[in-house]
Amino acid sequence: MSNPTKLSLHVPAPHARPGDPVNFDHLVIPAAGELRCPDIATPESQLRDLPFGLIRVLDAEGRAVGPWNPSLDPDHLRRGLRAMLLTRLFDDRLFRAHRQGKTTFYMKSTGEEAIGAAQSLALNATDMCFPTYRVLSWLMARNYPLIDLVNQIFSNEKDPLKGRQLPILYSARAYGFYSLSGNVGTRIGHAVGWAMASAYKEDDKIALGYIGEGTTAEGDFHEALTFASVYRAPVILCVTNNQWAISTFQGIAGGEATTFAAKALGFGIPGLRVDGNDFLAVHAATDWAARRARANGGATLIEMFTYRAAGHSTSDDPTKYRPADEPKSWPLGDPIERLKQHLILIGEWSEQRHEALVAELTEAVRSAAKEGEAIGTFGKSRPSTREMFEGVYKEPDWRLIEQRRELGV
Amino acid sequence: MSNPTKLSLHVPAPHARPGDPVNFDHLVIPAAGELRCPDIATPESQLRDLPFGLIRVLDAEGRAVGPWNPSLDPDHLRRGLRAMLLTRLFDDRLFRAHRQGKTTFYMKSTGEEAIGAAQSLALNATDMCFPTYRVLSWLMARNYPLIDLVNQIFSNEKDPLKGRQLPILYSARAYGFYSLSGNVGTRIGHAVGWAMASAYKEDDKIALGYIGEGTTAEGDFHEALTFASVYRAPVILCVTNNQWAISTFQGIAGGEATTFAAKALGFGIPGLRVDGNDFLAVHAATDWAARRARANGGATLIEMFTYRAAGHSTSDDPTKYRPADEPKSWPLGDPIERLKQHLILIGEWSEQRHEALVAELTEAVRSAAKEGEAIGTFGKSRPSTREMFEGVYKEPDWRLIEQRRELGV
Amino acid sequence: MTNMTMVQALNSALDVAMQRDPDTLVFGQDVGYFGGVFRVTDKLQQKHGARRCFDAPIAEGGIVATAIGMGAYGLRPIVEIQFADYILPAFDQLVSEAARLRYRSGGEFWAPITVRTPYGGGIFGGQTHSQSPEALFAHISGLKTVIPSNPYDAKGLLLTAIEDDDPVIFLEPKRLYNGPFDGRHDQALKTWADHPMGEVPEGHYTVPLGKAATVREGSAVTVLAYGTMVHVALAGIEDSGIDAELIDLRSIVPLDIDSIVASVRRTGRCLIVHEASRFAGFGGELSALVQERCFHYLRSPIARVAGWDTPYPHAFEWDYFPGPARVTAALQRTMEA
Amino acid sequence: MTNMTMVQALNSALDVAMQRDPDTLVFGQDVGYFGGVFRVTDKLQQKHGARRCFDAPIAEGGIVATAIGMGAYGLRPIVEIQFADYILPAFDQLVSEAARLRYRSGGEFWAPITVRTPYGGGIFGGQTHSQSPEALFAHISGLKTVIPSNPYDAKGLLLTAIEDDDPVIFLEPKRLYNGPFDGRHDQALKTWADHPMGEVPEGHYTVPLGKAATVREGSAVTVLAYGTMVHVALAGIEDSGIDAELIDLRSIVPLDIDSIVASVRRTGRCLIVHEASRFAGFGGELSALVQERCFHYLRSPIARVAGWDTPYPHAFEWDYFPGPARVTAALQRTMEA
Ligand SMILES: Cc1ncc(C[n+]2csc(CCOP(=O)(O)OP(=O)(O)O)c2C)c(N)n1
Ligand SMILES: Cc1ncc(C[n+]2csc(CCOP(=O)(O)OP(=O)(O)O)c2C)c(N)n1
Ligand SMILES: [Mg+2]
Ligand SMILES: [Mg+2]
Repeated sequence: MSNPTKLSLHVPAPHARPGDPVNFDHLVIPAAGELRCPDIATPESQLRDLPFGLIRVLDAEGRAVGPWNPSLDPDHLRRGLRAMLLTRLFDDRLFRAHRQGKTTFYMKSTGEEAIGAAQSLALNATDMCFPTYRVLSWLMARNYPLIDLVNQIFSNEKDPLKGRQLPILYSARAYGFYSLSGNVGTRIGHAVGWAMASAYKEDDKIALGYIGEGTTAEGDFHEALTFASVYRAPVILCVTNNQWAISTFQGIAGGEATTFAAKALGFGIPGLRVDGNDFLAVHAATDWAARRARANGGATLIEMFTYRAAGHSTSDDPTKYRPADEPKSWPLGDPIERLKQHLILIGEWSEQRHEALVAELTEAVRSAAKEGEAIGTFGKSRPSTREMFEGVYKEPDWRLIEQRRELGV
Repeated sequence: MSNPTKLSLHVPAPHARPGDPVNFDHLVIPAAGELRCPDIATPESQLRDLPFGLIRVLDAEGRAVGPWNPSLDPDHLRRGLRAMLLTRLFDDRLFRAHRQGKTTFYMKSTGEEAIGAAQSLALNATDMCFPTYRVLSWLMARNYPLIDLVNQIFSNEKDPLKGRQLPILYSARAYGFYSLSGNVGTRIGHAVGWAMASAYKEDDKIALGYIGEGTTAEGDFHEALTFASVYRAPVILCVTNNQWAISTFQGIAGGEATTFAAKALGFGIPGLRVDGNDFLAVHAATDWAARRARANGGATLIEMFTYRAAGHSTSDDPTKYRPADEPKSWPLGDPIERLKQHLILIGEWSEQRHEALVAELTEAVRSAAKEGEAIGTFGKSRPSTREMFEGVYKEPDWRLIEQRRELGV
Repeated sequence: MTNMTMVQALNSALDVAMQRDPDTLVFGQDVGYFGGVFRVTDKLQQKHGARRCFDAPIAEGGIVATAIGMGAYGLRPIVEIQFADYILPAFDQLVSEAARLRYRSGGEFWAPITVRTPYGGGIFGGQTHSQSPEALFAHISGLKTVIPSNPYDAKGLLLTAIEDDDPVIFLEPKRLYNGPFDGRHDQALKTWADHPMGEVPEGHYTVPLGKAATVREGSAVTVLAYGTMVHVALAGIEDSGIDAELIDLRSIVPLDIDSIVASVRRTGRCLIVHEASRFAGFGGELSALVQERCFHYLRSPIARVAGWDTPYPHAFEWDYFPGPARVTAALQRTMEA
Repeated sequence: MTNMTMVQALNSALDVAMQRDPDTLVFGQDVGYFGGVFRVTDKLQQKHGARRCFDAPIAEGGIVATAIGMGAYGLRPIVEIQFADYILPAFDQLVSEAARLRYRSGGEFWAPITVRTPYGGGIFGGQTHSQSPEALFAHISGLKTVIPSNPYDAKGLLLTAIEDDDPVIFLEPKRLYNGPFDGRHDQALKTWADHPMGEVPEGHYTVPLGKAATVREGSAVTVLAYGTMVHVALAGIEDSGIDAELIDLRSIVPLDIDSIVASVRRTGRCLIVHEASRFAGFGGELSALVQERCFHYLRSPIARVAGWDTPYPHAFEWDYFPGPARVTAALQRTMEA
């Protein structure tokens, strides 16, 4: 067993770095409508090709084609478009607010708005999503008050999280949006537990857990999949593969070797791979998994194939590690443009109506921002310092009471 | 999206509990020689059927059949038989020693001896295995001195681990056997790191990491697979699926939903499923994965499909949770009997030679046990109490020096 | 009242909780059909069904994560970690999630979970079946940590922990499961049958968190202990002939600071006893608190008896384990100083 | 000698180590092409190649496990955990494996790894970019824990840590990366250019572990601090006008007990300052040690200034962060008592 070739350490590298021409040639993008849509009752053993395909409904012309076409009514689609646009405009405004020193931190979901929006509309009001920091559009689709977002981002007196949490790490129970935290990956197992609880109570609610493709490397993801598979939890586990984890490309998370949807194969649950910039495809795949879960068919893993068009956060400059024009070259386009094109094509939308909507939402964002600024931007206004000592436990013990006294608040 | 069926929580249960008739009907056991043996250079995308097959070489009559037949020379096979027998006899004797109060703890690998033995002989002296507590046969195949095992088990004055470690949690660097610990799963990532180091140094050594099927549920397993896949580490990751994790059947680890070999599919590495009670099949699969790794083909995951014939440990009584006659009903038989049958069939072994070997090894174990007892069984003899304070760091700091003084040793 | 071992008392607490509240459920490794490697969940699956008491995968982080999600939904999960040595894979879930959820969500979500786990030495369990991790949890704001020393408290404290709306780490001294143990390892095993705290009501009752118990009243020195060390300290006190007051903390978070301070101010001396390694152990915090609050009352240095700063060594169990002799010697030094 | 920020000094230490020893390599999240979110590994990949400095998956446990395996093979891996808040997923690997390997294997295997991670507050990082976990590591026998307070020490201590054959947790006070910070957050930012400890040799040198530095000599009271708090404590001392002696511990395991005891016996008073939550924090151990060894020299209670027992609250940064005013007030109380 002597060794002909010397061993060498393989370190994956992306196809293009700053200065290189953008290169997406390696991406295999099947045509819209190509992939089959099996019945939700199909056993996993007959679904093992799906993780290697790509569920796409909208073609290049904006036509909705193929077996996954959810044939949604136009109002529903317009709600989705509105949620995506609102997210985009809100992100741009609050990102600028950070540059103006009005908040300490911000993260955009630019380019990924279809995911949260379509899933929010595909699921029930009583279902619960366990978000990452990049699914603001879930809340937008459910009309979460903009002012509450702004107040949280400014950590001002009206901050619903009482100044305790970093900007954008929202919690909105009434909107089916679980508490965010700075740690990535640690809540994916909560989604599974929540879903198991719903099954335990013979309820009809299901859970949706999000995780970034980079974070799928965490053991939490594996343990969540294991519990979801073993106890057939009514949960949808969603990998948002936006190609990047800060400066690290998806190959370092395993994307060079196979798809993220293929992780489902190790747990005997269906794995769907979806064009995440295609509102209709995201909606259809989510609805398929939701119906399967509600029918006691258990968990589904969905890879949302998308692209992080903006920087990771306000602390990041993506031109340092990827070509500046990579975002606009993403072969699967922009989710807002694509849904808009479709609606216009089917005669349910127009450039004029679009401009009007942009104007309306821009104003809505502006006035929410202004209202928040009037209450106070970061540091200008904040909740009572007592809030620092509340909520550590249901009731504070002597340590917190003494310390609050020592601080004199 | 209203819910027709009420949700309900699924809790997997084994096919038979004490009092029930043994039931292995659900096991699909392909015939020996059936599964194809692809070239080691085959890309993973063309190997995705393998995790659902079963690599078997020895048929019911003891013939070696099919493309995986390693055609090993008889001396090699006899070495394997010897290592397995020695393991079996040593286990029986030292298990009894525990009943006699000569040690605090013991664990047998009865029924699983083929795995460590065949892999130890298939790999190079300079390769490193990262064992579980159930691969004693690895050391037996490399002629690790029995007396050192006995002394460690008795924690006596001559214990190579200086009384610091629980019985059977050996460490034997010179024999390619990494330090064991009571925690399960925590060393599988060390195997990957060790293999990456070998590749980093352009060395030719590879690593073998073991993990029980129950322990595959730990995040450590997923993280190890991720690193192994991303950096194409020259490592073989081996899941010993012996059907049980203490009282818990493999369904609770995900075995109800798919195979353990299928976990490889989520990482784009080959997944082989092997009859773990078939010495030839284990040897062949290990050799295949080793050659692939040494050729910079990266990691392979192997599921060793076997059965834990004994209790989990001296603290366990398996008749409390599974039918008492389940072990002897295991459809894939006993690894020692099967290799013996093969050797006799090919005219390289006989009942007489077998009896003589049993007698020789029984005596070897007896005299090693006696020698260890002469040095001292647990509590009767032990290393200097100073050893308690040594090896915490390379050099003790003032705390350990003061504490040793306080204890007066 | 019947006589129960600590295992039976804990089992009874789980059974009572499951009878009273359909939203309680129990899961962990080997806790289902088999009833747990220490038998604490014995027969719960038979009585309450596999839906309410089941085996979990070997994934401590996943067990706790799942429990947190169930808690967020509205259940009261009780999970078992087979040995406290194996709780570390769940440490991030306990610290970053269970402990923080209520605070960071502005009170929208919380984790009313109970994490039971056998801890401590004295059973020749070696490095990974003997450790005492309480100091790691005590440092984490948002967690409560409870450690009973007898069957009566074990049942009452566990019921309180289960009904508590905050996450509780419930450390069970495994050496006390089947009988009191005072560290005199060369003597015949004792049983709970002969111990007053082995008398346990069959039904529901609670013992509050944050209230210490005075096990022995005394005037010369205050001894602070919890878990197995309560019995060891008592033996050490007896051997010393010193009129020590022995306080069983029962929970270290919340801590009964008032009882501690009142006693030390009375005695003017203090000895802290724990099994965990000494350095940065919980004894450090206790010593600091006592010193800060009783400085002018102290007549001699606050002393600590604890495990050595080494891993838990298999063959040296009784050299590592802080037994009565070390307590006696420390008491004498404390009185002389 | 050139002037370096702490980031540059750490980067220089890594570069020097990689030049001197081909068996050293660096990996962690975003440390490769990008050079780390705090730029500590800047240009190392360009200089030494992707083989020796590369990005790692988002799996802290896997990063440490892989490093341990490499260490067992014979390399000296240096890994970065992006924030100390995210080291907990690796806690089990650090405690159950890295810290125990040498001991349990009878010296056959060991883990000569260095785990670098930015810790501490003062940057409005909120709950999960601000924590100080040193007490959790200090309790673990087998681990060493180092915390520099300036560029010169940072480079010398990091080189010592890398060359050390035991696992070292290297906590980098992120608030000091680009300039000293004394807690006076309303004042202009300072740079290392104006600080004597910003003068750093370009080449190889080491600063030993277990040797504290006396930052300020004084006779009235001994102040113990490390990391960012060294600068805060100094500011608090200046404001107080009290002639305090300030000791920078530099490493908490091994701990320079002799310097601590000698100073407190001279001053008769002691104040301990750390950023981490107070309860069961490392200050508890320091207080206990000083009390045990200096009891008869103490003229007032040993005091602690520390973070409150809450999660790290975003909007209340300067109410939580123990600033100079709290140090001054504590010093005054200590002198009056
Ligand atoms: C446990 C943990 N480790 C590391 C980090 C630092 N971190 C924050 S975001 C991020 C990248 C996450 O990438 P991905 O999962 O792909 O999500 P994306 O940002 O692309 O949506 C990292 C490494 C963290 N927050 N938590
Ligand atoms: C981290 C950790 N969790 C739990 C345990 C307790 N434990 C010891 S062995 C075992 C079962 C392991 O089963 P498996 O992985 O199938 O290995 P086998 O014993 O069957 O060879 C368990 C749960 C442990 N040792 N370590
Ligand atoms: Mg990403
Ligand atoms: Mg098993």
